[in-house]
Order: sequence, then structure tokens, then C-alpha cells
Amino acid sequence: MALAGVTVSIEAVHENQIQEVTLDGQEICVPPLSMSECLAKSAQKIDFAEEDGEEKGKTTSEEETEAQEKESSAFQPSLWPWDSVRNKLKAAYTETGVLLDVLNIAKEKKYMVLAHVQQDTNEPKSALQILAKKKAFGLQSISSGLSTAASVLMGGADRLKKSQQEIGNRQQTEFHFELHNLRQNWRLKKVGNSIIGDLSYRSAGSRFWQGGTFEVTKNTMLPSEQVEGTNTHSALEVVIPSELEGSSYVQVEVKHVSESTGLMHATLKLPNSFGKYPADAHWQTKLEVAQNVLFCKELFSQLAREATQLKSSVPHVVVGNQIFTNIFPSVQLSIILCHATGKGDEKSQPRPPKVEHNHVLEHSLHQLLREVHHKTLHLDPPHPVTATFGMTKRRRLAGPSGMSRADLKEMSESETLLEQIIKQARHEVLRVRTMTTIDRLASTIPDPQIMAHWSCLNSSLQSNVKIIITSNGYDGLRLTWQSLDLEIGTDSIKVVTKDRRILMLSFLEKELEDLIRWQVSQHHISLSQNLARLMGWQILSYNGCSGVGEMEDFATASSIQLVAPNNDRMLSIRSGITSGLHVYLKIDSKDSLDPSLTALVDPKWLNLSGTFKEIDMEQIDGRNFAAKLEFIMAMVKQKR
Amino acid sequence: MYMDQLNQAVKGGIAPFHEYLLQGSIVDSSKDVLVHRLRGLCDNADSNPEAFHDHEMIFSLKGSPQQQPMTVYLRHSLIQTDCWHLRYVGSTEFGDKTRQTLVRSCVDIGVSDSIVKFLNEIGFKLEYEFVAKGYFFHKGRMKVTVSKLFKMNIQGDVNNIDPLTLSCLVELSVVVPTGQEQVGEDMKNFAEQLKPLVQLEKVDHRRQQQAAT
Amino acid sequence: MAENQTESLIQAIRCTQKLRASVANVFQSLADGCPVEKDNAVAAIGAFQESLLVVYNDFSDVEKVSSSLQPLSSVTPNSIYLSIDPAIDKLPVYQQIIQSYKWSNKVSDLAGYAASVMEPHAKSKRTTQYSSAQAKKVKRISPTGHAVAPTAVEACIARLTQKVPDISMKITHPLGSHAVLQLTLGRILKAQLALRGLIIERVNVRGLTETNLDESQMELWSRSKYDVFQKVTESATAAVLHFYFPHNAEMSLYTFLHWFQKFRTLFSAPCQKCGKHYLNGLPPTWRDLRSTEPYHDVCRQ
Amino acid sequence: MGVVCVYAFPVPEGKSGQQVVDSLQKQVELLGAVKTGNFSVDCETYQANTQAGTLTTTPQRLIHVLHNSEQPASCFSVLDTGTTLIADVLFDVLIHKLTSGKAGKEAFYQQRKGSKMESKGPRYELSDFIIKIGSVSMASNFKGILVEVEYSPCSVPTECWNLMRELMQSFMGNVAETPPTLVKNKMDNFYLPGDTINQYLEHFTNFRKQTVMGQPIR
Repeated sequence: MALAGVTVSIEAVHENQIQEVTLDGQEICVPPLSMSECLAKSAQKIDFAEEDGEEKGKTTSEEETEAQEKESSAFQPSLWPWDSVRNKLKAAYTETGVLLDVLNIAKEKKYMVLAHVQQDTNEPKSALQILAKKKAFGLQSISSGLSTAASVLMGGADRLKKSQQEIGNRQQTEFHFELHNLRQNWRLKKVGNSIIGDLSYRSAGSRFWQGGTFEVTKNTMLPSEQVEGTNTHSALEVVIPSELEGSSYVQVEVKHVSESTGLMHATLKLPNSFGKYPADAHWQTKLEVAQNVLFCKELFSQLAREATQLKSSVPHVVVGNQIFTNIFPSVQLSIILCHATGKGDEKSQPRPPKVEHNHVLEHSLHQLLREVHHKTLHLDPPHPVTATFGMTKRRRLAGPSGMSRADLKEMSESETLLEQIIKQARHEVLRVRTMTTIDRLASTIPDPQIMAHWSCLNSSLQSNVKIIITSNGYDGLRLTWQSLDLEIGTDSIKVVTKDRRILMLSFLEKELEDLIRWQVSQHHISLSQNLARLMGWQILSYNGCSGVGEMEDFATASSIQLVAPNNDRMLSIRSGITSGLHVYLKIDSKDSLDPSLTALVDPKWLNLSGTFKEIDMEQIDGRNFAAKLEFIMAMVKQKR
Repeated sequence: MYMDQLNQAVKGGIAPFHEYLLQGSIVDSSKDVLVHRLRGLCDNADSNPEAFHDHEMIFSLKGSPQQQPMTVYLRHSLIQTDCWHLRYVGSTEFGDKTRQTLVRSCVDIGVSDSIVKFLNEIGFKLEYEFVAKGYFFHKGRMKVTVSKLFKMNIQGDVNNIDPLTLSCLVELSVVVPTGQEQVGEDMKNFAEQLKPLVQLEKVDHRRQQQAAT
Repeated sequence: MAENQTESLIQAIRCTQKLRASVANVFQSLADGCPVEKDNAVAAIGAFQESLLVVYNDFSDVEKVSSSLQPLSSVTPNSIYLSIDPAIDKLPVYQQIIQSYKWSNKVSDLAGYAASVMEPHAKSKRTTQYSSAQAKKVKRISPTGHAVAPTAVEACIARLTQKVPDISMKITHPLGSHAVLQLTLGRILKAQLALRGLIIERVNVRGLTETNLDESQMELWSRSKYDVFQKVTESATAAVLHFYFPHNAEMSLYTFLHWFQKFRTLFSAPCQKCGKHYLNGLPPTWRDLRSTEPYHDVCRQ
Repeated sequence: MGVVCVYAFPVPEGKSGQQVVDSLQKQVELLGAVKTGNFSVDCETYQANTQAGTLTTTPQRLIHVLHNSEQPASCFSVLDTGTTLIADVLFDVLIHKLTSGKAGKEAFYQQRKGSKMESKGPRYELSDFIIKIGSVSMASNFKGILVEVEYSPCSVPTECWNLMRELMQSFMGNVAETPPTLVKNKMDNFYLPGDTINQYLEHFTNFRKQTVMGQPIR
């Protein structure tokens, strides 16, 4: 570098033009121009009025020449500062020429984009003021020309927009537009002159025989003829096959046979409002309702077919549009297809007594059928792609992985919809029964407290509940809890107690009630046991099934004998399920001692005598048994 | 029932299944259009097309001239890597010109991963191998695959691959138990719907081979 | 000086009251009015003048007194008047404080003794329904183990993972926010633990190789097909009941897991009672709740 | 897949195989096991077709093709090198293709004459245990007794060996003193379906050898 000599770089003086000098001497500089601003400014310097007719052609013809022109002409104003004044007469003519040019340039976008100049209108204006004297006329003519051109353009654009909108508005109510909408939601095809649509679930995997074709026609009624107030007028009408008209649903009921005697004629009466929808309803609602009808029909026919095929000890009954099946003795599940044609042929039927419609089961029925649909379509894709198609991945791997016979059998088993819904219904009945039984017992047995903790995660066939039996005020003492876990299945309840005893209960509520009552009686004994231990009393004996005393209706009573720390008081507690709770106290008195035994020295022998007397627990102060017992224990001990 | 049929077939030593096949090809640039069309035509239009990525090895057993050579096709999925699939394809039934599609007997066997070693040890030799990537569609039981074939630069290395051609192989196939003839008609109809994009035809492999040699 | 100040203040207040009374009097009389009679008029005017005079006097009194008052600066804090208080030295405050301090010390000591004496009893009994104040207090801490934020659950599980190294845990949220723990115990078994917050609601134990038939069915609900795991499930359910501390859910979860990890030796540990592995087709499927030693179902009592 | 132990149960002198099987059955039933049908494991052996010519490139391999009724969807093929292939049952078709000549051409492999062996008998379930008492026959000649005990919940032999031994010894006595060699070699690994087949194959081979030893070569 150094050898090459000193390099001298030349650059423009970094100095900005002073726009204004304020009174305090501060100079306000004009900010340096950016490249585009520079171009815009130099463009403005061009006095278009100067150009003559010859140049016009050039400007429009070529961009580059124009640019050159601009550069060369950029200095013209300074060369000919006063010429604009002289050429006033010529100006009017030139102006129109310029306008033409500008319009040409503006119209054909390839020459020039006007946006930049417009953006800088403020800046040029200040420059304009400075240069006003010099070339006010020329610049004004340009700006006015531009603004006229702009307004013309804007006007045109506005008109175009407006007309576009008008077209759109008009089309909205038109047939083709509607058809377009319809096409986006439903399957349509054109057959001959008519348009046929399909609302069946076939494309979603259904294999139901009944088709769901509908026809699309033009609504000939004019909007003006329409009743006012209905702004849902559409230019399109759908014609739905008569068997899919109206609306329907599948009613699922679980009832006790004993309660409703005339079971077979418990045909469904529909609420009058049901099944009717305005005749001029929008096609979308019409189609949706019709599709629902088809779905319900498929669901019902599937269930009916299964009901007739399924072998069970108590056969399922299919009568007309009803399926009856016994899920438990004297508990019946009925599935009824309700289809109201909504044709006004409804006789004023008397409203039936409100039968409880099980929405949950209805919903799961729908879900089950949809699952079937889904499965017919969504097969496991084969990997590698040449592998047999139509098997699940598990089945495909069954051979190579050496799957056992049991697994294969399990895999090939599948349940019908009816079986599944029966199972769900059973579980539902069982769960509700359990719930009411627990609640009833909890409210009727004040002491001890029975608490039920239902788990929040349930499946449709299983739910869990924990029952905890405590005494109020003593629940901090965890040992005295009696707790059990009920797993409610489809036709039985599995009970696990805290000491890991497993009991299987059938669907009868009585069994659960007995179990809880038994646990309650057990709770009393175990509570006394623990209380005694804490109070320093000794446990003499514990009998889980005492044979003496009143007979219980079921199970056995249990009893416990406690002795005070000083061996002179004894408590005997007997807790029976039906006989209730009895507490006996023995206080030995030396006076009542057999005089012949006075010779005995050891005082412990003195304790042999005495009789047990029952304590009236009602009279003892205390909120519940635990408190009363503690009170008795404390009192008896204290007396010493 | 299925088992009975199978056992019979196994005892008789005949393949109980027939494959109906139509083939065609499409240039890469139009592949997306085809995939789009197939999504619309096939089941599960709502979900994305199922991609696959397989490694295929072709083994053959050649003995003395008195022995008929035997070729098996082994495919290994590179997506579900525990899936190996061995395929034996019988001779094509050409006798019937009226048939719409190519029909051949085939045996599809799922196998465990020791298969390569097994084949090698009983005398099979690897003829060639390639990697196929593409999309899988189905309509009913019809399988449609659009696959791009890649040649492997190093034997056994499924990652070092180069595309074989600038087009994709399109196959429409159904495997059914012997004696279901109406499938061909369905396939033909389906192929019609893809017509301008891809021409699915029954391809005479034997003639092709002869032409090549 | 302060004395004077207060006195003059009091006087000022008094004067003001007086003024107020006299003014009220004037107005009262004006309001009452008077029967206008000729001879009466002069007297009435005189009385009115008199009462006005009283007002004037009172007012001048007030003015006089107020002038003697010093204006209080509003900025001065009240503490400044502490100096007004009598000298501390002259008061027996110190002794009094010492005494009360000693007394309170004694109380706290005695309370400590009492607490230690009463503790075994207190622990054993009641959430004291007798001392109602305390009972109320106890009642207010209701169990919160069921309502724990998912993030807190995750943090707790992370802690437990370190404490119980034998079990590998995975949290899933199959239905809503409540977590289901997937436990894998060595190469022996896996288990699903449905949690509500941190409270265990359900346990299901299955074999390591048992897979789900289809994805839609949750593993939590499908019972194991092996007898042994069904038995273990029952044992675990009973243990959940046993290790249930509603007030300390994390502890109950930990104690349960600690107990549960002993099933690592489900197939390999012999029964503590009969010394054998095999009994009626099953290995020992019970682990003692305290000692965690293995027992056969029938050997445990 | 549980752990499986297969033992050859000796038939004492002077007793027929059927008698031993009967007494075993009685023992197992006494333990409380419930009969749940029958089972069978069969084995067919193929060898390279050497008659086809001297130019053959086929290695001299034996292919044993086995089926186990416990895995009805699978077909097991074991080579004399130990390679075990598990495949769909359709693999039989391929084996058939390999062994049958077509259009006057020779096949690559051929079936060994009289090599088909089978173990058949009742299948019992006792809680999670599956017990199978099989009588082995080769070309319809009684060869011996194979007792198979499976403990399905556990798939690692070390874990449950003691448990299994206690059960097995209760009806088999000292036969089940140690795990079968194949199981012993992989005590700490997961037990796989192929291992059962290999145990059976080993026993079959032994039976075959005994036959060869016992009878002079024809």
C-alpha cells in the first residue's frame, strides 16, 4: 500500500443544507437525503414545462432514455432560471402534455411507480417554498396534474370495487352460490339434469343398507313471496326421501319391572314439540336432521339384529321399534327407536308419565356405532408396505413373535354393540344402587360416620369407591378407621378391606348393606380396642363371633372385654349388627365377696366376683360412642 | 374358518391367496398432484397419507440346472423396525387375456428378524436390494402405493441411497383368497379415475425381461 | 408550663361553650318572638340588648383566652408530648415488667411440661371436641391431598423417584388433569396408579409383557389375566387403604411406594412363615405392611 | 411369554409309558390343576437334496420345522446351526415349495424319511402355571415322555426358578433338580418363545439318537 503511494480519497463535504437559523443562532439543518428522496427531489427539479413535444415520445417509449433525460435536464432550471416566466403562454399546452405523459406512466406500471413521490410530499413542499420564486409555476402544474390523475384513478378503483361488491351481494342469495356452499359440506353429484346428494354415513365407514340420497332443487319461490321475518330464505331446496323425514332418536331406559306393570305398552310418546321443525328450515338443518334419522335407524337395526342373534339365558325381545332385555332380575333395559315424521299426523296423545331417559347410555350407543364405523375405515397401515393389509399390527406380528394361544383368542374376540351396551347398563345400575345404598346408610347411621370417596377416573364399565368409617372427633386416630374399597364391575362388586380380605358381592343391594352394617359393628369393637390401649386398659379377650346373646339376623356379633389398669373394673362390650351395641360394666365390691374367701391373701383373687351391669349409653354424656366410652373409662378409673 | 382354509392350503402346498396387480409410473413433478387426488379418492381422506419407508432384499436360490430357481422378496420396514415380511410370488397367470389385471399367486409371511441369516444359511443368495419410500393409500381392500425407489450405494446401508429414476412407481393391488374374480373390475374402475395422471396397466414382466436381455 | 397550657385550654373551651350558650339564647329569644305591645316593646328591646351584651362579653372573653393560647404546630408528632409524661424513675414500671416477664416465662415452662405430659393422650385422642377453640382450628385444616396442582404433583413424583429407586415412574394424563402413574418394577411387573391430586384412587397391577388390546382401552381398567397379579392388585388396594393419610398425601404416596417396591422379589422371595415359594399355584403375594416381608396369602396371620 | 422348562421324564423298567403318564396326570390333578384340552408339538426335518446332482451349491443343512399348539399362529424353523426363525404358519407353504419339484425339476430339499416326531398329551392349568404331559412318538412309535411346565407371569428365569422348582419337584421329584441346560444358559435374560422350541428340538434329537444307538443301522 505504502509503496503504491498515498491514496487520496475524495468525498463530498459532509455538510447539510441549512434550512433555518433560529433567533438564538442555532442552525436547523435539512436532514441528508436518502437515495430515493434524492431521486424524487431531482425528479421534481425537472421542469416538465421545458420539455417540448419531440421529447414526449421518448419519455413514454423507454425508461433508460428517460432517466438520462432526467439527469441532463436536472440542471436546466439553474441554467434557465427565468425562462418559466417567459413561457407562460406555452405552459398551458405543455401541461396537458405532461398530464398525458404522467397518465401513461401511471397506467403502465412498468415505467414507474408513483408511490415514493407521494410519500415525500411534505419534504418537497418545504423545498417548494424555497424554490417558489424560481419555479413555482412548473411545480404547481406538476402537482396539480398528479392529483387530478390520482383522483381519476381512485374514482375508477372505487367504481370497480363497488360493482364487485354488488355482484357478490346478489350472488349470495343465488342458487349457485348456495350450491357451492352445499358442496363444501355434503357429497353431491350430477345425474342427468338433477343433482343428487348423499347424506349416508357410507363414506365414514357405515355398511347400512339404507341409502341416504337426497335431491337438490332450485327454490322457485321468490324472496318477496316469503313470509316476512324469515331472513333464512335460500335459493336452494333439498328433497329428502320420505323415510328419512322427521327426526328421531334412540331412547334408552333402565327400569324396574315391578314398578311399571304395563311394560309392553310403554310405547314412547313424543313430546309434541319434538320432531317438528319449520318446513322452511335451512337445508343444512334439514340434512343434519335427516342424517341423524338415518344414523338412529342404522343403530337400531344393528342392535335388533344382534338381539335376535345373541343367545342368552333370558332371550332379548324385539318388538317393533323396541328392544327389551333383562339386565338383572326385575331390571329391564329397553332401547326404543323414536321416529317422528313431523307430518302433522300426530294425534293428541296423552303425555306419558315421565320415564327416565338415560342420556349417558344413549350417548355411548352413538359412540359405539361411530367406533364401528371408524374401525371399518381406519385399518392399520401395513409396514412394510407389501405386508398383508387389513390386520392390526399386533396380528401381523403374532406369528413372528410367537403369540400365545390365549393372546390370540383374546384378540379375536369382539363384542357386539348390544353386549357392550348391556354391560354398560349393568354397571350403571350397579353404580347407582351402590351410591344410593351408601348414601342411605350414611344418613341413617349417625354414629359412626360413613364417608364415601368416589374416584374421579372411571371407565364405562368400572368405577371405584372407597368407604371410610370413622367416629367424629376421633378421626385423627387412623387406626380406628374401618375402610374398604369397592370395585364396581358389570355384575358384581369386589370388596377389598383394609386387612386385605376379598369379598365378592352380587348385584343385590342387600349384600352391600349387610357388609357395611357389619363393618360398622366391627368398627365399634376395633375402636374400643384402640381406645382401651390408649387409656391404659388391658384387653382381656376379643371374640369376633361371639356365640352368646341374641341371635343376629345375619353374621355374628363380636365382643371385647377390657379391664382397667388396676384390675378392679371390667368392661364388656358387645356389638351386634342388628342387636346393636351394649356395654356392661363390672365393679367388684369387697362386701359382696363370698365370706369364705376372705382368707385369700392376694387381692387379685378379689376381682373374681361381681356381676356385669349394663350401662345405659343413652344417659352417658358424649357425642358418639367413642366419646361415651372414653368418658366411661375415665370415670370408672377415676373413682378409685 | 380361516384357519381351516389355511390348513388345507398348507397341506396342499398351494398358495391360498392371489394378488391382483396394476402398475404405472409418474414423474416426480406430478407426484404431488397424484397424491392429492388419491387422498380424495381413498378412505381416510381426513388424515394425512401414511408414509412408508422400506428396505427390500431379493434373495434367490439357484441350484443345479435340474433345479428350478426360487426367488423370495424380503421387506423390512424402517419405520416399524420389528416388522419383517417375506413374500413369495408365483408365476403370473397370463392364459386369460380377458382379465383386467395381472393375477398371480402369492404367499405373504411375517417373519422374525433372523430371516436374513436363515435364508443365507439354507443357500439363498442376495440378488439385489433397494429402498422404497412413499405413500400408502387404501380404498376398501385395495392398496395403492406411490413409491420412489432408491438404489443403495453400499450393500446393506439403508442411509446411503440415491434415487433410481426421476419418477415414482404407482401400484394398485389387492390380495384376496383364491376365487374372487370381481376384484379386477373394481380395480379397473379405480384406475380409470386416475387416468390422465397415471396409466395403470397390467405389466407383462416376462416380456420386459426378454426385451431387456 | 404545660399545666398552664392545659388550664388555659380548658378555660378557652369553657368560654367558647359560654359564648355558644349566649348566642343560642339570643337566637332562641328571636325565634320565639314576643307579643308586641306598646309598653312591652321597650322592655323587650332592653332584654334583647342585654342578651346581646352578654354575647359581646362572652366573645371578648373567648378572644382574650384564645390570645393567651399558643398555636400548636400541626407538624409536631404526638411523641413530643411524651415529655409531658411523668418521670419514669418515679414509677414502678420496671418492677412490674420484670414481674410479668417472669410470670410469662413460668407459664411457658409449665405449659411445656403440661404439653409433654399430655402429649401421649393428646395424640391418642379426638381432635378435641372439648376445647372448642382448638377443635375449630383443627377442623379448618381440611385434607388437601386431592387438590394439588399438576405441577406440584410432578414435582412430588420427581422427589419420590429419587426416594424409591427401584420403581421407574412415568406420569400420564389420560383424562383431564389428574395424573395416572405408570410404574415399572424391575423386570417383574408394571402398575398403574390413578391419582387424584396426590391421593391414590386405584391401583392396577399387570404383567410386564401384558399389552393393551387396543389403545382406546386404558390399561388402568383392564385386569391382568394372571392370578398372581390380580392377587398383587388386591394386596396393593388394601395397602392403599392402610397407607391413607389424608392430611399428608405425599407421605401416604411415599409409604405406599416404599412398600410396593418390595414386590421386586415377587417371584423370588420365599414366604417368611412357611419358608416356601410355592403355595396353591402362587408365590407369596402379600408383603407385610410394617416389616414388608413376604407372606403367602394364607400365611400372613 | 412365561418361562418354560421341558424335562424328559424317565420311564422305569417294567412300566409302560402310558402307566407313567397316567400316574403323572393323577399327581398333577391332585395338585389342583385343571385339564384344559390337549397340546401337541411336532417336528419335521428336511435335508438338502443330494440326489439332484453333484453340482449343487446348496449347503448341507438340516431344517427342522416345528409347530407348537401353544403358539398356533407361528411356525418355527430351526437350522442345525442354531438359527431359529419364527414365522407365520404360511411359512409351511414356502417349505413345501422348497421341497417339491415342479415340472420335472428337482427340489432343493427333501423330507427325511420317518423323521417326524411329535409330543402330544393333555394340557393342565394350575393358577398361572401351565403343565403339559406329552408322550413322544416317532413314526407312531412311543419314544418317551416330555413334561413341560410354564410359568406365564414371569419371563426371567432367575426370578421364578425356585418357585417353579418347588412345584415341579412336587410331582416330578428329582428330575427337576436343575434347570434345563438351555434355560440355565440364559437365566438372567428374557425367555422367548423360540427357547421352548429349541428345548423340544433338543429332546427330540436325543430321542432320535437313542433310537439310532439302540437299533443297529439298517
